[in-house]
Amino acid sequence: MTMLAGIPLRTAQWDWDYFLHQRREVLSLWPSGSELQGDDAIAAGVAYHKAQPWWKYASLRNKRAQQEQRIQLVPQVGHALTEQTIAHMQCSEDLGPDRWYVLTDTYTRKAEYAKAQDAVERSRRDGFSYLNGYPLAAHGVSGARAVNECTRAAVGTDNNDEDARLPWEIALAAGWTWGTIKSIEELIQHSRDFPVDRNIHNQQYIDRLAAHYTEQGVPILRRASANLPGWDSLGFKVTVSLLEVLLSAAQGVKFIDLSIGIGMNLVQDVAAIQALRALAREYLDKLGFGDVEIHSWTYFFLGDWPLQRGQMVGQLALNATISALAGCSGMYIKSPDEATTTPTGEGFREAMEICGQVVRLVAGQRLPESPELATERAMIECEVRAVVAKIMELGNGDIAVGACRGFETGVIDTMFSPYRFLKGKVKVVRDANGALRYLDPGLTPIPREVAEYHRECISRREAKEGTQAGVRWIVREATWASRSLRDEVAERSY
Amino acid sequence: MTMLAGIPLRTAQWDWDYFLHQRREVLSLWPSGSELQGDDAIAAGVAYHKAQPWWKYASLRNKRAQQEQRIQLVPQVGHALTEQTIAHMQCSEDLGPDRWYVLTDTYTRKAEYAKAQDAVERSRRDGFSYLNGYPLAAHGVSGARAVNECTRAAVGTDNNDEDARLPWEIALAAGWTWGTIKSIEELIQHSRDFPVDRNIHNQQYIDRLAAHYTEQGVPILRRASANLPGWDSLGFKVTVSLLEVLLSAAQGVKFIDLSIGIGMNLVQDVAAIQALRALAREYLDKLGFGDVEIHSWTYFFLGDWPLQRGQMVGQLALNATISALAGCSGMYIKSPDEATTTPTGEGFREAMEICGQVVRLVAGQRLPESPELATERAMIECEVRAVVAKIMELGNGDIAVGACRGFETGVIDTMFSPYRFLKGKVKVVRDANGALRYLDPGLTPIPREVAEYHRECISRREAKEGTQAGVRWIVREATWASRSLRDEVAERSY
Amino acid sequence: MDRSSRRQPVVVLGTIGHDAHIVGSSVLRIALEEAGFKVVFLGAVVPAEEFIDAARESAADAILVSSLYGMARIDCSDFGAKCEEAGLGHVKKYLGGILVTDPEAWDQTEQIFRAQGFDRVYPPQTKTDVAIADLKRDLGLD
Amino acid sequence: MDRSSRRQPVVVLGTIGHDAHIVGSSVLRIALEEAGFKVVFLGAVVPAEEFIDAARESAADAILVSSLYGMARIDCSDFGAKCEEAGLGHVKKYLGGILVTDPEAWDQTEQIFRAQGFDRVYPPQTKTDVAIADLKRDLGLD
Ligand code: B12
Ligand code: B12
Repeated sequence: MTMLAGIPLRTAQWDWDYFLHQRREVLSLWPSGSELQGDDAIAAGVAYHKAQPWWKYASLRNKRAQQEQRIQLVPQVGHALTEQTIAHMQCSEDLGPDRWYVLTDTYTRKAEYAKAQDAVERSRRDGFSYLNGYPLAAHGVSGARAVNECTRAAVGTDNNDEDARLPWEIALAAGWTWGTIKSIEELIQHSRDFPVDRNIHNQQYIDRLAAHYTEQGVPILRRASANLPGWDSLGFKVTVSLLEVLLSAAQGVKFIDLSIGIGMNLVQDVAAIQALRALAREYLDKLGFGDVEIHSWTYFFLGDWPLQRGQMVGQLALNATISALAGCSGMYIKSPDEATTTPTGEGFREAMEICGQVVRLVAGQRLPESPELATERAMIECEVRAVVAKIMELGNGDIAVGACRGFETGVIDTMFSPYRFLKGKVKVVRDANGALRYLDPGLTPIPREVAEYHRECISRREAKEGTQAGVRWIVREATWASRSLRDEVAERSY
Repeated sequence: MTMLAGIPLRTAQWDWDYFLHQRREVLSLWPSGSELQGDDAIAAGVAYHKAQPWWKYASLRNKRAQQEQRIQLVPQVGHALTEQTIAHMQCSEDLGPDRWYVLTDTYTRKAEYAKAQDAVERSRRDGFSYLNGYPLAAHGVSGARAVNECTRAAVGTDNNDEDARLPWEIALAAGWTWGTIKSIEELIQHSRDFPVDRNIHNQQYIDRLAAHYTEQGVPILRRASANLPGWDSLGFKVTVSLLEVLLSAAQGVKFIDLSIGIGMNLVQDVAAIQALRALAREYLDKLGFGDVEIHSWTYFFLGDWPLQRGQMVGQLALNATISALAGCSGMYIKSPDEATTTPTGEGFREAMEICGQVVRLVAGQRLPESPELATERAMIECEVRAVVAKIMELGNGDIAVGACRGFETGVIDTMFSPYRFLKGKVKVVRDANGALRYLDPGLTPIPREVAEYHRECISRREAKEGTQAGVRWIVREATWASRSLRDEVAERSY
Repeated sequence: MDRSSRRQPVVVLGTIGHDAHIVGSSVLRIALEEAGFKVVFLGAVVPAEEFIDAARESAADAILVSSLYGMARIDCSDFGAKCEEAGLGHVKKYLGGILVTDPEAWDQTEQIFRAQGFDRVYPPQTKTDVAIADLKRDLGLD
Repeated sequence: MDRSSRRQPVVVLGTIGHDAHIVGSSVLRIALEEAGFKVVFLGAVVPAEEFIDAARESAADAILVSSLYGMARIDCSDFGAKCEEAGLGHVKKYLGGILVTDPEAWDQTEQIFRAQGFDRVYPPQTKTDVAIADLKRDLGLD
């Protein structure tokens, strides 16, 4: 495969006819799509939606939670069978999750529907889930409606990777009201060699679809996530999320959640969340999308989680505390099973209690403004403005085109990615306070003052530890959070 | 009983002869004391101490942890039998607790040694612990040495209430290296009608004993705690801890831990810890105790803990996070059993993992200085200075005498106390951010600006909730933290 | 006997033994008063005998004992028998707080204290409503 | 054959199937190289066939497969048989990562993957030292 498939991209709302043309093809990818052929199917979907109460809508829950100053919690689910998935969800229903985050399985994410179907049958036979998510296309609208109707929460999906167009058609037709749409993040995280332009094009399709429902009066919410791995720089995450926001707004999406995977340094995480919010608002307004409603969300640390249950739940609660102190609208939580198995319903029930308690106690508390926070935020803003400007420049003002060129030129880059077309020149380490810093920004256009600031922070740790930053640090930090306390004590000299 | 027993008090180091005179009486309170009669016994205790490695000393661990920027964790234990107590401690030994906090049982705390002995025998017979702590006097030096020798941690005791003189003699002779000494706090928390002057006098005995060991080269550490209930005002806690510090320094104690029971509002807790530290240093220096070494510690919330295990561990981790962000030297942790039973060894093992993980991840992070933090700290300092000045005035410059008069006049006062001689006119409620505020400062000499600030914060919550502050709030807040999430969701209208 | 002429029911309340935990009983006191009971509040650190004397003096309908600090087994031993002796056999006796020390099944804990003479024994964090509803039922007040 | 004349041991390493988790294998790669192995690193999202081809081409002594995303049961089915077919029966085959999906006893998980032809199967978060020590033992390098 090559990095570009040669698809002509443009960051502007698709013609409805162009969309419909693509749609016929998408719906024929798998039998469950065929039922949705024709404009009528969309109308039927819209009608189903309109019969739903307000609290099935993530967008409306956002507003309400803000009024109530309540922080929302979102557990996750996804097993091969609809029954398994529903059983998992029932475990937490009385704890009132605001949304259910239904992850699709990897086959579905790669549009390998036959394999997913196969695994569903094997799972049914063996009474076991052979899939790491819920195969939306395999179960079709009827399965997805059953999932939707088993809960008072707003049901949504995360199912990109490469092609999530069909699963989104099914989800929306089934009354699901929100989902994560990604392209840039997905390549960096999940792909080996899928073309960038094709991925962005697929994303535009979904955004256009969501916008169409919204135009019909159904307030579909799109989550613009940058839950990139926990070892990535916060500035990079903000850049990625911001690009997703702008691509999405261009397709007519009106309700967007900003979402940052936290790094577990309180000040830096809060700074990133604040910076993303300010930048998103500023760029949206500047580009004529003043009517887009945005909310700040977090995603729990996407790095190594410890095996020991006590350590695990401690880390969970810390993630909830940081998210709450950042004043976010809500958070995507993890379960105590994170490091050992596919999360269970019981695990998420416990996680709902853990995070629910933290959020309740921290309600109303915020990390106060301070010079440290202001510096951190300014550094992130400075970095993101520079990178986004470069991308705009590379695309002659078009973000989608610029993003493709960004991949080519190393302007978009990070470490630990399976994506072969990424330069992989960036190196990130933690400083003495646990904040993430560029040891090497590679070819990314990080402004000099930012690079120097990061370098200084790293030097302080070097001085403190008497070692030099390098690959050793990176390797050690890959298992920093998951390190067993017992081992650590055993190494103490007393 | 009356509030004063008529014991002549003076805040100055006791003559050694005066001490020895009291000592004969103390050691005859129970057979296990008789072995310690005579100066030789102290010398033998000192000799045992000197054979111990540095890490058995809480005072030296404080220094080392500070160098290593490691935050110390202290689990608790206390069952009727020595074997039960040791078995509990073994559960966490590989997780390297820095200290073991050995709580004595209530009979021992009230010097009712015969009853404690009786319960020990019943416990032995039934294989059950009939006591809520470890009966130090019943088990004597040999039992206490067995407890000391089963761990690498520094073993210490918390055993006041009314009279802890004998248990302290036993603990120090057995090589325990630290403990909590309290008088003012204890009356407010644990007594119905024990005379204030007698309690302070008993405290002075223990401080004098600890100072004597220290003079012999054994660096005994005294914890000056204000782990008053979680509903108390932070300013009040700082006042109480500060008074204990000064009483103790006067007896010649050289290593003092400041300890604040946190209220779970991040900014206010950090402010209290910082204020206490600054004030303790200032008053110690001013009064000629510049050589006293102090460290800041926290004690987990002493209010209601939830029954649900998930909520429970979330609250645990939050307490650890706040303590770590305050930059304390260490913390007294609670276990997931807190709300249901006497804590188990397994429970504390889990708590060590939970809090250990939080502390490890937060290491190096601090709540940055900010105007909010500065205001909160200034308010607490202002309050404490005013109250301490008033106490000094009441005592004609003598703290011990002033404290007695403080109880009489309502200068020392709080709500929810079993102590009959307290005025009980103070009312404390939480504001909209969960910070603790005086709704009514009673007769305490809270400066007007502090009272007004608190009142303003309360008004903001009144406005937000559309209710008026009063007894209803206090009642609701008594079970605020322990409220079940499930119940809360059930009350939601969606 | 109609409602209006019925005298106000009287309840003796406090925390037993050397137990200093006063928050729970203070909360309970307020709830009972709001529910129309006359409460003889003894506070905390109250010997068993003081409960009995107070109940006798006030002709109480019920004695509500709180215990949190883990020594209820000792503090409450023979509470029922002592009441009986004092002629208070007919008075309802409730016990609540945190009665479990070593982890054990609730049934077992409950049985131990029922054997000590309590009519009702409550698990940790029982809501005040529950106790009040029970009281009304047991005293035939509804 | 003395140590010095022995050729450098070769290991093929990567993350199998559609699995994108590359951090674990990257860490393992560095550790293996530091321990003196020649590593043919395939990265992540690597089909089973690619492991086999690479092992054949490099005359590898061992194949180290990483899988974290929960679909190892499918991705690794018949891995041993496929190797056998390709004439790689003698090559050591290790599997690690996060192989459990539904909670189950580790013995059971291990058995399932041993039946798929792996010589060693590792539980989550196995330290790189452990795998290297096993490799040295299995390849007779010590
Ligand atoms: C606050 C507190 C304290 C404060 C008490 C302040 C005060 N003066 O009241 C201080 C710090 C002084 C303290 C001291 C001690 N405490 Co304390 N304390 C607690 C804590 C954290 C909360 C208790 C509380 O006030 N809850 C809020 C109130 C509103 O709830 P409640 O009392 O349960 O009451 C509710 C219901 O249970 C019900 N209820 C209560 N009684 C009754 C009675 C009847 C008849 C009915 C119907 C209902 C009812 O009504 C309320 C309505 O919601 C608990 C642990 C927890 N639960 O979280 C430990 C706890 C009770 N303490 C404990 C212990 C051991 C002690 C000490 C010995 C020292 C120590 N280890 O800390 C001393 C004992 C002092 C003494 N002589 O009594 C243990 C008891 C262990 C056990 N039962 O096996 C506990 C459980 C903590 C633990 N797990 O170690 N403590
Ligand atoms: C980081 C992460 C991600 C990142 C990956 C970034 C990247 N490109 O590498 C992102 C966010 C992209 C991601 C995506 C997904 N993830 Co993920 N992810 C994780 C996480 C949090 C950490 C993994 C990690 O890197 N650990 C650090 C490294 C150093 O440790 P390690 O890989 O375990 O390796 C060590 C040892 O195991 C050993 N080892 C590893 N392999 C081998 C092989 C051999 C032979 C030997 C000897 C040793 C060995 O060596 C290392 C030395 O310490 C884990 C949960 C956890 N463990 O905390 C989930 C987890 C692996 N992810 C999971 C899932 C399901 C997914 C997704 C499907 C979506 C989702 N639900 O989040 C996608 C799948 C994408 C895809 N196509 O593969 C599940 C898998 C469930 C299961 N096994 O049943 C996990 C367990 C989380 C969970 N409980 O839900 N994930």
